[in-house]
This record gives sequence, structure tokens and C-alpha cells, in this order.
Amino acid sequence: MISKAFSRLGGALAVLTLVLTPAMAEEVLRVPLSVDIGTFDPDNGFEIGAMSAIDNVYEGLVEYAPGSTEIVGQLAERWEVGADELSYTFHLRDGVSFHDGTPLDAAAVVQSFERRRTGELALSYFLGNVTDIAASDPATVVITLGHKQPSFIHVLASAWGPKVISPKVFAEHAGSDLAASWLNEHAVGTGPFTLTEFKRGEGYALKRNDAYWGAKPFFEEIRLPVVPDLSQQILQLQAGELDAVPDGYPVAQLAGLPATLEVSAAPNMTQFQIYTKPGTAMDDAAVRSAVLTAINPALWMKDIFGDYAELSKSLYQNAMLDPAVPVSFPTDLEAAKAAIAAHGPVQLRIGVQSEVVSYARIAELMVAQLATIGVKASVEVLPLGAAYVMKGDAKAPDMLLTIANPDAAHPESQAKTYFTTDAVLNFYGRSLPEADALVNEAGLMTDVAARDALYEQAGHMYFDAGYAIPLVDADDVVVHAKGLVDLGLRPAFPQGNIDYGTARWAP
Amino acid sequence: MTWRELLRRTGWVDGLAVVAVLLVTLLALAAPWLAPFDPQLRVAPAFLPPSASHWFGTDEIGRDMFSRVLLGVQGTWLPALAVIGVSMVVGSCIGLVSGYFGGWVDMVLQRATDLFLILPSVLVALAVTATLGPGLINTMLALMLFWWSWYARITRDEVRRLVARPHFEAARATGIHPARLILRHLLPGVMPALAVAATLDVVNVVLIMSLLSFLGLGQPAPAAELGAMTARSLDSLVAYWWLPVIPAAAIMLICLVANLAGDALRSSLRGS
Amino acid sequence: MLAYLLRRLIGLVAVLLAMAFLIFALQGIIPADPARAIAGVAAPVEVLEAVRDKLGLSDPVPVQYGRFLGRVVQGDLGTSIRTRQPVLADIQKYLPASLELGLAALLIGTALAGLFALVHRRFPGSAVVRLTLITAGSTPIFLTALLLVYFVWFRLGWLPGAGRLSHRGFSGPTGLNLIDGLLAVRPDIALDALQHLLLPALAVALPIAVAVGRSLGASLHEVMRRPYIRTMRGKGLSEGEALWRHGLRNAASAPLAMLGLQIGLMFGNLMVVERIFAWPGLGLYMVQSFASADLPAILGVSLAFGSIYIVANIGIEMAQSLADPRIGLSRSRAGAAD
Amino acid sequence: MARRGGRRDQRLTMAAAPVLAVRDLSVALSRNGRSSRVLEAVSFAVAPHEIVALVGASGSGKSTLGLAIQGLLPRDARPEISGSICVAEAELVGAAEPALRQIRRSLVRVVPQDPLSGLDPTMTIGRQMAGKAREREAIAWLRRTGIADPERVARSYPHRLSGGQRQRVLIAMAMLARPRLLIADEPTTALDVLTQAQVLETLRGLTRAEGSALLFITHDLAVATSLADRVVVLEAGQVVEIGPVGAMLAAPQAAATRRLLAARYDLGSDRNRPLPAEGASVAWPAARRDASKVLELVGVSKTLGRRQVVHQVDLSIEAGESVAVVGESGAGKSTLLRIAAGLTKPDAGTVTRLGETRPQIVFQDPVAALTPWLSVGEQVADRLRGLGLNTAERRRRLGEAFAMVGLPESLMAALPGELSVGQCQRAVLARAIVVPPRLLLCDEPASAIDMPLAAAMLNLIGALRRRLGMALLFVTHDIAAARLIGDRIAVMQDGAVIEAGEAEALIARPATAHTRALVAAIPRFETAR
Repeated sequence: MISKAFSRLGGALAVLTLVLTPAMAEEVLRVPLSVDIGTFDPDNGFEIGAMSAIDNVYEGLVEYAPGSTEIVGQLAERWEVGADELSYTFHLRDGVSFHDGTPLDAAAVVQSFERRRTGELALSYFLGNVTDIAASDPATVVITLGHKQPSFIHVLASAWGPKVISPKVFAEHAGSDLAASWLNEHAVGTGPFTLTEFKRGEGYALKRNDAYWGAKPFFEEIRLPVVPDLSQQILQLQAGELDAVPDGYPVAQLAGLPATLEVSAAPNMTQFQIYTKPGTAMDDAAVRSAVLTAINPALWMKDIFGDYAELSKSLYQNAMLDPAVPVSFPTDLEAAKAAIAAHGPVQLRIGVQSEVVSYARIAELMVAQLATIGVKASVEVLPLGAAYVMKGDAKAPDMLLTIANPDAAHPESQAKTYFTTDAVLNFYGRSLPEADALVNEAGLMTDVAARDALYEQAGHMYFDAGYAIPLVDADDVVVHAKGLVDLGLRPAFPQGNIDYGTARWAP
Repeated sequence: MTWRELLRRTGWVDGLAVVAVLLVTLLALAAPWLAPFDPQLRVAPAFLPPSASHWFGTDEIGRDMFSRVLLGVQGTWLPALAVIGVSMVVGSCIGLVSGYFGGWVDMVLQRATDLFLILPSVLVALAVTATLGPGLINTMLALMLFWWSWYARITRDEVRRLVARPHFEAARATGIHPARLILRHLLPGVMPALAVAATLDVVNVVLIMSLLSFLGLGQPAPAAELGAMTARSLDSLVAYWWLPVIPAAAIMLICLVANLAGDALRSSLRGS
Repeated sequence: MLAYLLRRLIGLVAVLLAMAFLIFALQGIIPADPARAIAGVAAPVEVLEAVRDKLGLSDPVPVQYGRFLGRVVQGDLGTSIRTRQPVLADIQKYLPASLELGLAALLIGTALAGLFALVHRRFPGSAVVRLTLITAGSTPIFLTALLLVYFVWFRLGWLPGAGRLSHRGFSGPTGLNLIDGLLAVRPDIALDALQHLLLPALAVALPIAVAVGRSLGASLHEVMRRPYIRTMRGKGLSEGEALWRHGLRNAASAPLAMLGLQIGLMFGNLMVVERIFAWPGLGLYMVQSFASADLPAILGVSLAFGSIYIVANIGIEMAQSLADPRIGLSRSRAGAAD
Repeated sequence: MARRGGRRDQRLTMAAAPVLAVRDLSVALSRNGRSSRVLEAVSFAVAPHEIVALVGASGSGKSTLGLAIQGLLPRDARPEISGSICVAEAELVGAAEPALRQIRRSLVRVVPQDPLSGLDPTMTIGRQMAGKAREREAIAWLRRTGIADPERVARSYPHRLSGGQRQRVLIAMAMLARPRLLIADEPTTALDVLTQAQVLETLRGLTRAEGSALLFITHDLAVATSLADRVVVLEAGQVVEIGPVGAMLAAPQAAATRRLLAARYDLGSDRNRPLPAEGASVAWPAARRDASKVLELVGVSKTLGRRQVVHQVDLSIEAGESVAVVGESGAGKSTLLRIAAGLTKPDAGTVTRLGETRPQIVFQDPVAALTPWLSVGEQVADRLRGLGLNTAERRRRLGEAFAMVGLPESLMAALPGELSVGQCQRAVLARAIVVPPRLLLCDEPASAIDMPLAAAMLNLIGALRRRLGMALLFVTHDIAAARLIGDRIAVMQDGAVIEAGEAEALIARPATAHTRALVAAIPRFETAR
């Protein structure tokens, strides 16, 4: 009785809804964000969801070309590296202006980069090695490094790399914080889109920058509603209220997508890895070998990622470095069982950083796999930030399952973030000086093949010593309405980073 | 009112519910032996719909859902009982002391109870688990931190009510030993109200635990807890409905049984 | 009355202090690192230390608590780590949506509770009614919410399943779109706001309705057997008149108390429902704050929700004493004399 | 109203058309699924202006009859009714609900038994009496029932009023409709003697003045005879005697009537022997007494809240002596008893008690005085703990106590809820005397129960105290009971003892107006006219 009455009410309202809902213009792209954008400040914001928007509003000197790790010019038309490998000279593109009409010049670049370098902002460390930024003429910027860093150009091309902000912003909104509070929710860059709406919790909107120096974007407007729940995103995509789910669409459902949807997948630098604590049963080579046999990703990768991942070949992402000798896992499960039986009961606690679905699935699978060889494993979701303070903590879990996702497509980013003794994310504080030496040596080399060989060698040393285990490189998987093309996905960018400037409906 | 009397007064549906509560407890205790498959192992292809060989189908990685739901009953029911049990013991002791002695003891204890009662418990439980880190023990701690106050209030009010009743006054006036006075003339009178509150509370505890799971603050991945199982497979609702729906149905069943049993206690107390 | 309000106000402050202390005490024992959340995953140690110092996180907890209290007294809840805005400003921004949803849910919940109670009275002892209500009351809220979205919006298209408004760029003085739409004499906006409001409010309202409805039903059942109801029947009042004029008021106390309890539970449900319905309220803000260890925000929202809860409970106490003049607001502790 | 013409011929046999005619009425109610006959072939009539008393012991079906006449038998009990009830020529049996409501609204009104729970506690008196529109009329009626400040009362909530005031409100509410028939269902049981007399007077005056007939339901034959023109005696659902008051008093026909009469006591009853409630009786043996004081209160005062409840009371009781304290409710007599028991500490004055066994108390309501979830035997045996008795010895003492109060030993395992009121009374006494105290304290033990039970209780207490040599402090509002049980009587008013002395002498020559009023308020076996 109640439902009947309600259905009548609902029916009446439905009719009204149809009347009131405005027809969608074709030039609007609607992509959901799972999380609010905390800040739109390119020098402060590092949230994965926000990067697409920030990178389409602001531009840096160089960028990764779509679909590759090759670096091409963006605001800089070309650049030269000095013979000392310390000075970089960038020649700016002509005829570029900011959204507020101010023309781009070297001074603007210098001002923005100085803000990044000295502003004590979240991403200031990007320019930690820079000693000087100067405008040698209005169209030329010279950056001087403190020591040799061949990876520097990758730093500039990173999704989080330094961007150029309109000098007018600093003139009008500098305040005492380098305009940080104004730039939280406002933006003036040179990109193909301008930020027109910033409503935390509700959504954001970008408008096409018709004065853009490059190819004119197809879409007139980009709407980024905040839709925190994945199920809701999926339903809205299927109902045609969204044009894409950029990240997290359940792989198991990709095979059965409705005819109106399709998948764009591309290789990505999202590598799932395991870090191990010293002093566990895994220190025993036989146990370690048995555990490796059980958690061999070849046994389960398809169950979680379907066709949208590949086995990691080394501790560096496949898209960053193609090793001569990929890491290998033992495959004799019977031997593994015997090894565990011989060793006696083994219990392992697997820590995961958060209850992200993919972590949970992999952890679950590893528990199931380990159970087959007689190892009892349990999973703990670590409290917020706990993974960063595990060094020397006896109560820390025996292994940590995490995603390694470096700032840039350069092996140095990976090694110096996760593996070396002083690496910020060397979770268990382990130290292998011989391998560190190789990484340092490689960091100064410009010959890519020789450099990669050294990195690979160091990687094998970390792996063999039991520090870290590479598992799977997950693809970037975007599910979207049929006909959306040229998404501009880049392997070195975070997952789901659609380039709104290139995306378009196929004719 | 005695338990004897109480059981006599319950109707057969409610009597059945009381029995069912005991059955669920037994089921929870015996789950590991009843499960046809090892709930941790991958025993079949993933996403099998319910069938004769796998009554509730299989999950995302090919584990038997029936076995996992059985384990889930254990992982949901026993912690809920523990939370309620511990809170009830702690709360009723405090309530008893507060109600029996009255005066400033009552004042102090009631102010403390008030404080815990007025704090929005779910909110603080969320904050506590968010900060302590998700996990069964932390969740239970976070819940118990508040739950006792509820029972302390019930016990205290009930004791105040009984103490004011003529039969208690009469018993006290005969001059019998205070311990006997409390244990035989007071406590049995408080128990039914506590029992009613406790059975009805199972629902709240189970639902709050599932809510924590949905917000990513529940038990970590392989743990078979019904709320977590539902929450984690929510995005499969349209494609593989049984993954979220069956554990949720198990929650409903548990809550239903507990609720009916609570109703049974309540109506027999009122002497319907 | 004034003395009562004053006393409750003092109580409110005490509770808020206790709550603030509780969350602060937790902060002392957690390994979570807001500095890391601010500085980013890959930030070097020196940057981290700088951020810690800037946030005052290196000071001992009591010092931080004292400083925090000092600021709170001045209306400063600190700066959110995630949004980098003053927490108070954030709360002001997100509160209206939650308020709208919560109030609508309470309204719908109370109305449904009345309906349930009447059905309960009409079919006393009906197993079907009871089982339906209990089942509805024991469904995890996120499943209820998603099923509503799936069937009512996705399948049937009757009501929108996400967001607050189809119109963009509308805003009014109260922040409650439905009311603002009416104030601005924009029936289209008000209607649109109402359509968006109905489903999430229903999801939040359902557990409230079941709990309060069952309590009201039981309470009415008891009250309608009291001697004074017989007196009123003896005066020639019909069942309905006796129920409306005399039964309801006398039966109100227990369901009102249950409503108070449910408001406490509602905050958790708001977080879930706001997340599923992409409803930009404080619950959503809170959920997102969890993910980034945004303690100032978590603390701020807890205080905000806590205050609302206490105020709501004061309201309920007043409603109780309004319904039954014997329940003094003084909550007298003196035993009944002679 | 539709059946108006139906039974004219039968009614013509009466002098005037009766306001109420009950014919062959049988009612069966079901409890816990079992149907039982509550009324059997009841027939009687009430003429206009007439006052008829419906008298019966508890369980005789008199209240069910009252409900049946309003058409308000509880629906849960699935009433089965046969026969006929005509109110002012309208047939109630089988009438539709709206018709019944119309009858209740204008023809039949009821003054319910319990004034405490008979009013909606959440609404002001004025509102629930008449709604907003007729408030002035309501106030006028309140004034007519003898309420001194009707405007204030109309604005008040029930819990602000005394029991007597509430009963008057209920009378006013009923009379507001100027009903043809007023049913008063034991309207004075819960009231003080003085108030009871006033309320009865009000009832009679108002119905006479308005010309309403009055059906007065009571267990108290004395009240009935002091008020009514005719009496209908009901026993076990059947009418056993019907007739004018005078004739019935002179020559009671039915055994039930005779039993009711025998249990009745008043200021003329013989206090040297037990009341003849249970057949013929022999004179009391002399009590064992000596001059030692088992209780001595000197200058005792107690303040509760802002009110001084007990004021400068001196009272002493010698061993084996019986003292009755009489007073209206609120006079402070219960507090005095609690002070004597040591349950309450006085603010001033001294209390001296003799004997190592603490005084035992018998409370007003015997059912409420027993812990509901413990068996009667266990509760009585509670007092035998800690005396160093072995199990056999304990059983023997328990058996003795049960025998002494006249309870079969088979009831030891029973819960209080399974006992009748009379049995509970005996169980309470058994608990008090299983270890005999030097002093027994009784708090209105006979006031909340039927007259025959009250008589039995008085007899039992009288017997036990003499046999066990206990001194007795007996608190009551009924000066007739006080005279029967007490060697001496102390009269309390507003917390102070205003008068005390030998029982007979005090009643024969009251020194104060208050005592005189108490004496005068006791209904006697004669019609008031």
C-alpha cells in the first residue's frame, strides 16, 4: 500500500524530472572525481584525482608525450643542456598568453619556479637541486643545478612538475603566503582550459580556453562532479550521465560492459610491490623461496586484473625500464610445501596501506595462495600514515603491500624513493650500500642503456637480498562512453589521467 | 517475574526466536566445522552463481560463499555478543552501584554516564577506529567505550525503580544481609530489562560494524565479517548480485532473530 | 526555563571539551602523520619536519590541547590539512547540505514512524508487519541506499540518484536549497531540490522510522489500556479521538527518547548516504577527512555533530516535557516524599 | 435509538420507565484464550432519581457489569454478551459503536474507581473536562462539586491535585453531561475517611439535584446502606439479593449478604473478641504485658523537602501493648512508623528500641510487599538466615510460621503472583513473625483491600500479637479499625499528635474537633435519611 502510493508520487515526479533536466550539449565531457580536490595549487596539490584538471589548466616547460615516456616541449619550444650538465636553457614558445590575457615571458616562468623552489610548499622538493633560475632574455630561461642530475628533465615533465602561473596572480593575491590561499580554489595558467567553477564536495568545471596556443580542444566544457561512490559512478556511466569512469572500474565486469560503453587501456607505472621486514621467517632462504612460489603473481594476476596488467619484470616499472634479465619466481609448489613443512609453522602478517579495493583483493589472494603451502597469513589495514613510521618498529607487519608510483619515468625516481638507504619511502629502513652505490653511479650517467643496466643490477641486488618483491604492473583502465578517443593517457602519470585537451568524440 | 514465568508467557513465534538465538550462537561457534570448504582457499572459478555444489556461489577470487557466510556469522555474531556482553557487565555494575547507593555516588556516576551517553557514539567510534587503525579489536574497543553507558543507565533507572518499590523496601526492612538483598531481591528484577535491551542492541552493533566496514574502517580483507563482505562487494551488486546480497541477508536474518527474541522478552515482561 | 537552558549550555560546553579531549588523547597514541598527508608521500624528511613545526605537531600533546582549546574559544577550529581552509569555514560550507538532508530525514522518519505505528495498531500482533519492519530496520544502510539508487533512479528513473540540484549556480541565504528555492519564488528550483532530496532522505529516514515507529506502536499499545483512556471513552470519545487527543501525548515520551538515540546513530548513516548519493555535506567531508588523516577536520566535524546532537537532545527533552507536564525539565533528584 | 419501540409492553409493569433495565444479562470474557462466565442471568432495574447500590466482594463481577452498561467491555477479552441492557429505552447489547458513543456522551456517565489514574496526566483539567469552548461551564461544575478554587483547578494538571480533588473533578466531568444515569464504580476506596464522606455527600447531592439516577458500585455494605435507596447484592456473577436498604439490613436473605454484614465493623463492634467474619468467635485472651518500653520516641521531628512531616512527637509503647495511630493521609503517621522502624532517621529527638530483633513491618499492600520473582517460602525463610540454624530446624520454624498465619505449606514454593490477596497478606505476616520481634509495625494493612479481607487481617494481627507477646504500632486512617486493634489511640494531624488516650475513652469523648470529625465520618449501619 505504501509502495503503491509512493510509486504514484514517484511517477509524477519522474515526469517533472524529464521536463526539468536540461539536454546535455555534446561538447561537454563529464568525468567523476572520487575525492574532493583538496587544493588546485600546482605547487601544493598532489592528489591523484586532481592532476588531470591541474595539468589541463597549467602547463610546464616540458611534458611527456601521450602514450610514452618520451619528453617533448610544452611552453618551452626547445631546450639545451650545457656541457657541464648543470645548466639547462629553455627557449619559450611564442605567442602564449595566460587566461587573464597576460603574455607569457621568461620572467613569469622564473617567478613561478622560484615560488616552487623556495616557497616551502608540498612539492618544493622537485627543485631541490636547483641553485639558480634566471631569464637571460624575455624568451629564454636558464636553470642551474647544484650537481649533475640527468633525470632533471623528467622532474620537469612529471605530472606534479613545476607549472607556470600568471604573474598577475602574484601581483594581486600574493598576500603573505605567495598566493597559496588564493590558488587553493582559483587558477590562472596557460593551459587549454580555464577553471570556472570550484565547489568542493559538489564538483568543478573547466571551460575551453579559446585563446589557447596549441590545438583547439574539442570539448567546450569539462565537468568534474564529485561522485565518491564507485557503484554510483558505474550506474551514472551506464545511465549516460557521465562520460567516463577514469579509475577503479571492477575488472571482472569489463567483459560484460553494455554496448554503449568501451574500455581504453594503456600501460602505466602503477606497480604493486611487497616490502619485507628484516627478522622474519622470510630471512630463511628456503622459506623465502617457498613464499615466492606461492605468491607468484603469474598464478593470480588474471584473477584480479584480467588482461589489464602485466607481470612486473623488475623493481622498476616495465614502462620505465626493460630489464635484460627479468626477476623470476620459483614454481615448484610441492617443494614449497615441503620447505614450509620442514621449517615448521610460519605465520605472516601482511600490512596494507589502506582499504583500497585492489589492495584488499591482492592481500586476500596472497592469503589464499599462502594457505595452499601451509603458511598462515593475516592482513592488517594500517592506520593512517602508519606505513611511514615503521622503521625499526618490532610490531610492524612482516610485509607491506603497496603501490610504487614514482613522480617521473626515470629509474632514479623509483630507486631513490623506495630502495636506497636514505630513500624517503624505504619503509623498513633496510640498507644495502653496494646497491646504493650503483644507483648513485647510474644517477650521473647520460647513456641510457648503460645507466639502465646499472639500475637493473641494483634492482636485482635489492630483490635477492629480500628487500622488495615486484608483483604486477597494472594498466591504466578508463571505461567510457563509446566513441570517446584520444584520451592522452601517459604511463608516467597517475591512473585515469585523461587529457581533456586532446579527448574528443570520434566523428 | 522469573525466567520460568517469562518463557511460559512467550508465544510460539517468540519462543522460536529465543531458540533461534541459541541456534545462531551454536552455528557461529561451530562454523569452522560446518563449512563445506575452507573459506580461505580458492576452490572454484570466481563469480559462480549459486548452484548445487556452491549453494551461495563463489566470490571474486573463487572462494565458496556458503563457507564464508558461515564464517561470517561467526565473525559478526561473536564480536557483537562480546561487545554487548562486556558493556553489559561493566555497565550494570556501575548502574547497580549508582542506583543502590544513591546520593553523591549516584551523582558522580550519573554525570560520567551522561557524558558518555550524550557523545554521539557512532561518530566517536569512527574517529577512534580511524585513528587506532581498522581491525576487530579496535572496532570492539571503540564500541565498548560507549556502549556500557547505555546499560549503566538502564540498570541504574531500573534499580532506582525497584528500590522505590514496596517489596524491596519490605525486604530491606526485614534486616536481611545486603549481599542477599542485592543478589536475590534486586538483580533478578534488573535482568529482564537488560536482556531486552541487549537483544535489541545486537542489531545496532552489527549495523555499526558494517557501517565501519563500508567507510573502510572495518575488519581487513580476508576476514569473513558479514558487514565487511557486503560493503566490499557493493560494486558487484548489478553484475553479481549474490556477493553483496547474501551476506546482507545473513545480517538481516541475525538481526531479525535477535529482534524477535528481544520483542519476546519485552512483551512477556509487560505481561501482554 | 532560563535556568534550565543555562544549565544545559554549561553541560554542552563540558561535553564538547570532553569530546575534544578524547579525540586529542587519541591523537597522542596514533602513528598517523598529518604532516605526511600535507607534505605528500615522497616529501623528504626536512620538509616533513618543517611542516610538523608549522603545524605545532612537535609539541607535547597537552600543549597542543591547550593551544587548541584557546583557539576554539575564539571560534578557530584550525586549518584543514586537506582543503587548506579554516575548518570553521569548511563546516559552514558543508553544513547546510547535511542539515537539509538530516532535517528532511527526521521529518520523513517521524512521519513514517507514525504511519508504522498506526499500521501496527491496526494489525496488532501481525507477524507480517513486524517482520517487514524489523527486516527494513536491519538492512545495512549502504545496501538500502544503493538499492534505492539502483531501482528508483537507475531502473525506474523516478527520482534523481545523486547530487543536490540539477540547476547550477543557484544559491540562497540559508543554503538549504528547498527553502531557498521557495524564498526566491523559484518553484522549479524548490521542486528540483525536493526531488534530489527524497531518495537520500528516505535512506536515512528508514532506520529512524522503524525504530521510532516500533517504539511508538508499543507505547501506544500500553497507553491505550490505561484507565484515563477508559475515562475518555466513557465520555463518548471515539477510538480515533481518544488516540489523537489523549493517547499520542501520553505515549510520546519513549518514542521521543528513541528519536534522540536515533539522531546519534544518524550521523554515521549520513556519512554513508552522503557518500553514495554524492551529497556534499559534512558527512562526506568527514569521510574524505578520514582518508587523509585530517585531524583538525575530523575534530571540527565531531564537535559540530556533537553540538547538533546535544542541541537536538535538549529539544527532545523539551518536547518530552511539553508532551507530559510531569516530566520537569529540572530532572529532580529528590525522591518522592511520603 | 433505533430500537425505541421494542419492549414497551414489558416496561409498562414498572411505575415509571426505568433509566436502566438489565435483563438476563450474561457476559463471558476470555483471558489467555480461556473464556469464563463473569455475569450470569443478571436482571435489575434503576428508576429515575433512584440511588441503587451494587454490592459484592472483589471478583463478584460488579465492575464488569459497570463496564457492560457503558458498552466498554475490553475488546481484548472478546466479550460474549447475551440478554439486554436498556439505558433510557435504548438497547446497548448489539448496538453499533457510534450509537454506543452517543449513549456514553449524553445518557450514561461514569465516575471511575481510581482518581489517580482516571485523568489524562498530560492535559489540564479544564481541557480534558470540556475542551476549550465549554470551560466556563466546566468551572461551574467544579464549583458545584465543592472545589474551593475551580479556576485554578481547571488550569492545573492532575498531578497537582489531591486525591479528593481529583475524584471531585471526575464527578464534575461526569455530571457535566447531565446524564440520565451516573455509574460510580467504588469511587471512594482510595480516599481518606473524611474525604470519602464528603465525596459521597457531593455525589448524592448532585445526582439528586440534577435528577440523575445513580448506580453505586461498592464492596462496602456500610457505604452502600448509608447512601442507597435499594441494594443489589452480587455474588459470583449472580444477583443473590435485591431490595430496599432497610429490609435487607433487618432481614438479610442471602448467605452472601450475611457474610458481608458480618465482616463489617464500625464504632459499635465488639472489641473484646475477634470480628465474626469467619463464624462465631470467642473472646480474646489477655495480652502478656509488662511495663518495659519496647519503643520510646521523645521529641521526634522530621522534615522532608520543605515540609515538616513529623513535629515534636512523644510516643512510647510498652511490651505487649497495642497502640493505634490515626490520621488522614499526609498527617505524618507513615513517616512516624518508618522512624520507629529505624528506616528513617529523625532530624531531632531520640528513638529508643528494646530487643535485639529489629521491629518488623507489615506494609499497606500485601501483594506489592513481596518480591515478585522469589517464592513465598524463600522470602519468609530469608529471616531465618544468619541465626545458626540447621536445615531441618529452619524447615520446622518455617512450617510453624506458615501454620500460625493459616497458610498451607504447599504454597511455600509458590510465587506471590500465584497467590490471592488474602494469602499474600498471610505470607507477609508469616515473614514478620517467623522470628517474632518485640514490636510489630503495621502500615494501614487493612485499607487497600475488601472489607471481608480487612476483617480477617485485623483478626489475625490481633491473634498473633497476643500469642507471641508482641507490642504493636498500628497506623490507620480508619478510627473504627484503630479502636478494634489498639489498646490506646493517638490521633495525628499535620505531623503532631493532637490527642492520645485509652481507645474507648478517646472515642467516647473526643477532645478535639478533628477527632470528632474522624469519628463522625465512619459510616454506620443505618440509612442517612
